[in-house]
Amino acid sequence: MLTTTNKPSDPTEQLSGTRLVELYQTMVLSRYLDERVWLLNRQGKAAIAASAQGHEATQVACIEATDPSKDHYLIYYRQFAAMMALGTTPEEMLRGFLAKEDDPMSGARQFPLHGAHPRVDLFNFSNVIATQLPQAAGVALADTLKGSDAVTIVFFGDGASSQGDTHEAMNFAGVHKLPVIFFCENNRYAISVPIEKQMGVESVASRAAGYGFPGVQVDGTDVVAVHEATKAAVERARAGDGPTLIEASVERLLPHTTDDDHTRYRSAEDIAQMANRDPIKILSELLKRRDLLTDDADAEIHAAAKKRVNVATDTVDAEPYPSVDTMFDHVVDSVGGNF
Amino acid sequence: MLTTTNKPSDPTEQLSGTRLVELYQTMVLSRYLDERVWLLNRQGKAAIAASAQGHEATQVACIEATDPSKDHYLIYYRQFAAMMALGTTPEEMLRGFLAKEDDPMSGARQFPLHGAHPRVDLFNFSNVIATQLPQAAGVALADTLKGSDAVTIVFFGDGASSQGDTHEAMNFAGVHKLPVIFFCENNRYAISVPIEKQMGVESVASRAAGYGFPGVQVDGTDVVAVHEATKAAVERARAGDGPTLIEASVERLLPHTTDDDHTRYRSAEDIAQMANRDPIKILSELLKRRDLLTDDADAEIHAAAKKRVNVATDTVDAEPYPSVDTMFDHVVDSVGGNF
Amino acid sequence: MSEQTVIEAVRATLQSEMRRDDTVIVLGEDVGSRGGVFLATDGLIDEFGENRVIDMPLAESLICGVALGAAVNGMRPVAEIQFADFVWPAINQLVGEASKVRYGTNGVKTAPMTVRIPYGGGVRGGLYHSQSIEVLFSHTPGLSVVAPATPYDAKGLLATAIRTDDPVIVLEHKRTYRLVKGDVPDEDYTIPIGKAEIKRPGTDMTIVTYGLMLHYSLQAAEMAAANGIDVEVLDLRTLRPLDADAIAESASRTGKALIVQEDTPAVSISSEVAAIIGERCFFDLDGPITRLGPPELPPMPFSPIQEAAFMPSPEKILAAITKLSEI
Amino acid sequence: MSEQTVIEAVRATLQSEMRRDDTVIVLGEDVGSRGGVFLATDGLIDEFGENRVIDMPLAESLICGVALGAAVNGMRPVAEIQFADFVWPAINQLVGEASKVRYGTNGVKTAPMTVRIPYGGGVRGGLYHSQSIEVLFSHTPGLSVVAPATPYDAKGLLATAIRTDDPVIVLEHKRTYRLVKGDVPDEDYTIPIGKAEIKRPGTDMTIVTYGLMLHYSLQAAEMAAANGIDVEVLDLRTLRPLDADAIAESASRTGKALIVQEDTPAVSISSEVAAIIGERCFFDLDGPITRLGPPELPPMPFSPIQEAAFMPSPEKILAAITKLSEI
Ligand SMILES: Cc1ncc(C[n+]2csc(CCOP(=O)(O)OP(=O)(O)O)c2C)c(N)n1
Ligand SMILES: Cc1ncc(C[n+]2csc(CCOP(=O)(O)OP(=O)(O)O)c2C)c(N)n1
Ligand SMILES: [Mg+2]
Ligand SMILES: [Mg+2]
Repeated sequence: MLTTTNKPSDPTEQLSGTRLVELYQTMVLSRYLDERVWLLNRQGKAAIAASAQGHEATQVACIEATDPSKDHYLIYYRQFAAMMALGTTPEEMLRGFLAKEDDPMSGARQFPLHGAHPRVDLFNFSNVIATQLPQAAGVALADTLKGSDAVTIVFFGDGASSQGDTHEAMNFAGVHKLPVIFFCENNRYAISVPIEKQMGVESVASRAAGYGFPGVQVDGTDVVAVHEATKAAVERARAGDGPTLIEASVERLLPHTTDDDHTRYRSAEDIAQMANRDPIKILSELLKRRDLLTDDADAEIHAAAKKRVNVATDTVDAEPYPSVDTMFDHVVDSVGGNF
Repeated sequence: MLTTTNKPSDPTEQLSGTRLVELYQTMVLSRYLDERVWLLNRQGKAAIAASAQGHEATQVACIEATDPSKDHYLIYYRQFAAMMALGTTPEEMLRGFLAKEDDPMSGARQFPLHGAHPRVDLFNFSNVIATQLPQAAGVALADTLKGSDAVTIVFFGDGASSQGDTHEAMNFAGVHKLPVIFFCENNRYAISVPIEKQMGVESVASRAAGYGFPGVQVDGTDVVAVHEATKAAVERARAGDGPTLIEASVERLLPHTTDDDHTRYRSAEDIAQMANRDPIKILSELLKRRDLLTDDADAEIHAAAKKRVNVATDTVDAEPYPSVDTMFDHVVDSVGGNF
Repeated sequence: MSEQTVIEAVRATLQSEMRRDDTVIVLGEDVGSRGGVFLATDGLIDEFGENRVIDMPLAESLICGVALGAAVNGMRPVAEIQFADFVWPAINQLVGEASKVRYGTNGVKTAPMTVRIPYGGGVRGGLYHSQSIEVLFSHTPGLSVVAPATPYDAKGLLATAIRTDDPVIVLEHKRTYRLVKGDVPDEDYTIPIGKAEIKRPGTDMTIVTYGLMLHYSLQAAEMAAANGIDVEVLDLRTLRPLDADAIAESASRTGKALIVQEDTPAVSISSEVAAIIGERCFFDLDGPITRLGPPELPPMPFSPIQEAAFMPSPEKILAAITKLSEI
Repeated sequence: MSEQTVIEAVRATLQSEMRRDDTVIVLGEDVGSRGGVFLATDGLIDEFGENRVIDMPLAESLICGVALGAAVNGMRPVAEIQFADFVWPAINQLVGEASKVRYGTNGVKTAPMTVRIPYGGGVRGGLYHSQSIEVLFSHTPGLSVVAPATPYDAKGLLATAIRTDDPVIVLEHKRTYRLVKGDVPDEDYTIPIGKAEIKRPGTDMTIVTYGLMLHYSLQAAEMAAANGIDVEVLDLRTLRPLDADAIAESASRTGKALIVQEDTPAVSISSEVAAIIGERCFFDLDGPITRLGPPELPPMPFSPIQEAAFMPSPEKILAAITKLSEI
């Protein structure tokens, strides 16, 4: 049975062939589970879903260059594959989408992928775009005060780059050379708003120069390139040399969320061209060119992933919803007073 | 009697020698009035004052390159000399500081230099740093919709460059190539916070590249250089080519406001070095080198300015404060309802 | 006259106001070809073009700051905040700036801007797509706040907001968008800011409410009628300025007041309504001034079970009516 | 025990808390060598260094967002907002984010952060250095809000705030900083959040108030005593959660309630206090629930004459006491 890959290679190493195949497995599993979640939405079981389809290579490769035993991850709603790469089980993921009692992130209080992870320091307090960037700077600041060499990785989209919080966080991180990686997944759309209406320049990474640290653009469908770029940024941060802004160009293969219909605002050509940028197809071809994967092995990986997702769906579908009374817990930890 | 210079030369022209002397007169008058206001504060008559001392060349030269008959000016509290250059009389300025009934900007509801100007489209809604930048983008957007070729000039400090609003406004102006000039008066301090703690790079102007328009650094003690830079930006904006970010390096010769004591946070050397960057001294020397000004004429300009300020002080000192009942006017323009 | 949903009334009003006045522009996230996430601006870009229907970068402070700047320079911008929960970055431009433009310039400048904000819960929105954000706006001098609950009121109040020379916040309960239908006249009309409306006359007690809770209250009132309790339902419609006269008149007349709101009660609209009644109706009341709202929790859990437990419902309102009627 | 001003008590408490706990850090604009514009942090950078006393860039959202991030990673940040009027850019990080960290993570993460905010008027601050900003924070589940009015309370409540594992907003009335003096014990103590205090016992009516208005109310109560009216003055001290029991007990006992506040009345703390009394004391009251506040204007004109006309004063409070006593 396929398991998720919560045992990254030494992040300072190059990716081995075996490891590349493992990452591929994670991507495939993430993809199947992601598809399943959309299906569950269409069945009326999941209220909403955002998808990482098209972003998988970026996310899996980025996580691979970090150290989950100490690093911090501030995600937003689209880091489905990153969460898988960090060892979240399919059951755990599904509990979030189906609002089940044992949802590990928030106990079904929040949207899927919101809350805090039970095992790694991954969290996502809100749906509000870009609030996580100043928070990430604060997390990183605390590490410098504690003398920890942990790195903080904060994810955001091209749309988020327009928020004031993004600027404020990068500026501050630049002043104090904080150990933080600003990781932008640029899929050229913020819901329907295309990048040309979002910003007057070609690249988010170009902004880094205005803050005094490197900005790197990378092809987000290229696992090796994303891993390299992140590895360099992690080393820089751990060495005390400060932040890096990484911009991975990816495609959002699906509409913004299950509530969206991207044919309203994307042309047929724009939608069609994305097929060539599917990171799973690209990595599969690469592995086969390098003789790391046979067609049979690939088919097996797909079959195993599908099975794994089926098992998880059946399990979680049968699980209970939270009871009403837990709703009152954890507002503030206070004795006295009618909080 | 010296009057303020509300009759700029053709902004597309180079500055003539005569005009340079006129600008010098405005700067000197601004300086004397500014000093007087501080004195009035020490006498308990003016509740608070921020000073443009050290910023005069920048402000006067910037205004000179614009067209007050149609352009828009969004200022903050430090554009004392700019207001003088735009034809605000010493009496009008003093009414703001002394909270007199006829304060033209706000009728004594707001701090000095806040409110809206009675004759040119200059305004400053609040003390809140950087809010004026998105507003300026909106003003400029309206002009493009109206088909006007007016230019919007928005002033801000180095401290203001850290606010999210600054980023959001520049980004938007870049997307739509709005006719706006972002004019930063960089005096290296935000109250006590030095530029090194404000940003991780040397120059605010370097940020413009990240928004897709030119960023220009200019010596803010150099009237000719500031005029040139602004003129180019105005022409660019009027031609529909979009924004410019101008950063003028200046000294804040006095503490942040009358409530501040800069010896708490500036070294004696830092304070001492500013004497060489006094724009009035610099322009006076330039004019004399170019034989545009004699020592005698200079002395006369100073004497006239002093006299003008004395007259204005006496006049305004005798004027009435607003009555209580006007306090209720102009909350909202509504019939019915207990607004 | 035609039957419309709330969202249809909003869209039709935006369209007619844009036809009526060239200076009306619409700006917000996804308001262009997407037509807004609730389709409030669907089709507007086709009719009015990109200049007047502006897809903004993802930055709410910018959206409201640009609206303000454009408003003081001759436009009548209608900004859309995609969800109420995302208005916080814009508070500085709205509460800090826009509210004080007229006052702070001693009447020289005005900001004829409208900000439409879909708010409220019951839509499986969890903590960040369910918030009620009326308190701060309703507290702030210089702002007007309307909260229409029916298609008729949505049209009349949005038209008024757009034509008003000062900033108006229009709170649209997102659950009403498709749920609530009603007749809307074809002809042009406006509804004055600051006027509540009795949506159901009654003699035994007054329910004061607004938004989605109007509809739940009307349902509860029908159920109560079956039990012989005749409940008057007053729809506030405007949250700033509150129609204190209408509130006091109704509460004094019926002698009992129940205030129903979806927002958490502490320091809220229901507090102010209670304070108005406590000050003005003291000698006419036959029972304590009662409030019904959700528990003091961050609004509101994603779990459907907990969401339902959080929200006031017709049944909970009926229970409160019954209890108050027994005093 | 020593006599201190409010600002001295604040400074001494920051110092002792930083000595007590290495994870306490201070961050804000000008908090370093400038010592803060009110000198609340004067000298701290000399004792604790730049790492723990951080001069921040001019960006309030950043200040609060960084405080939040540091708080969830082991620190106990104390952020300073220079003036309340400048807190609006940070609302998103405070009301939107910090308030819901514990709830939204189902108790996994907590944010032990304190935000100190000098607020209020009577200092010739005009529209933008005089604002009262308590309403939104006091409305928000997940936040605690304290508003000490004396040096004793300033020390005890600030210490509690810093040691609390959730976000606490500390509202310091800037007019009290140097105006109000009082005895402060040298030894360590805390004051629980959520507890009001009777600052003057009385029998004829209850004034409920907080902040600067506590002192004006106490003065007015003395004047009223000279006229034979014995006024109880209840200092709320905490604005969220309000001490509803203490409010109800006092109002029920005296039978009359006057709520005095500096903030504009509509949808405010005084509304909630009135609502609590209207709900819980209905059968014990002998007169309408009365509120005294400034007019509904943007707070508050720079003109000294108009500022004085805007602010409640001991004389205006006395007039309200007299009027209510005659009912
Ligand atoms: C402050 C804020 N404004 C608006 C929204 C609504 N919204 C949710 S996702 C989104 C687009 C985000 O685009 P981007 O940052 O590019 O991320 P992507 O979804 O493309 O990964 C918007 C506008 C929000 N969540 N927060
Ligand atoms: C949003 C906001 N935060 C804080 C302040 C308090 N404050 C007033 S002026 C100032 C420094 C501004 O520095 P800068 O932008 O460099 O302008 P300068 O005064 O140097 O011209 C600060 C922090 C404010 N007015 N607004
Ligand atoms: Mg995107
Ligand atoms: Mg400066």
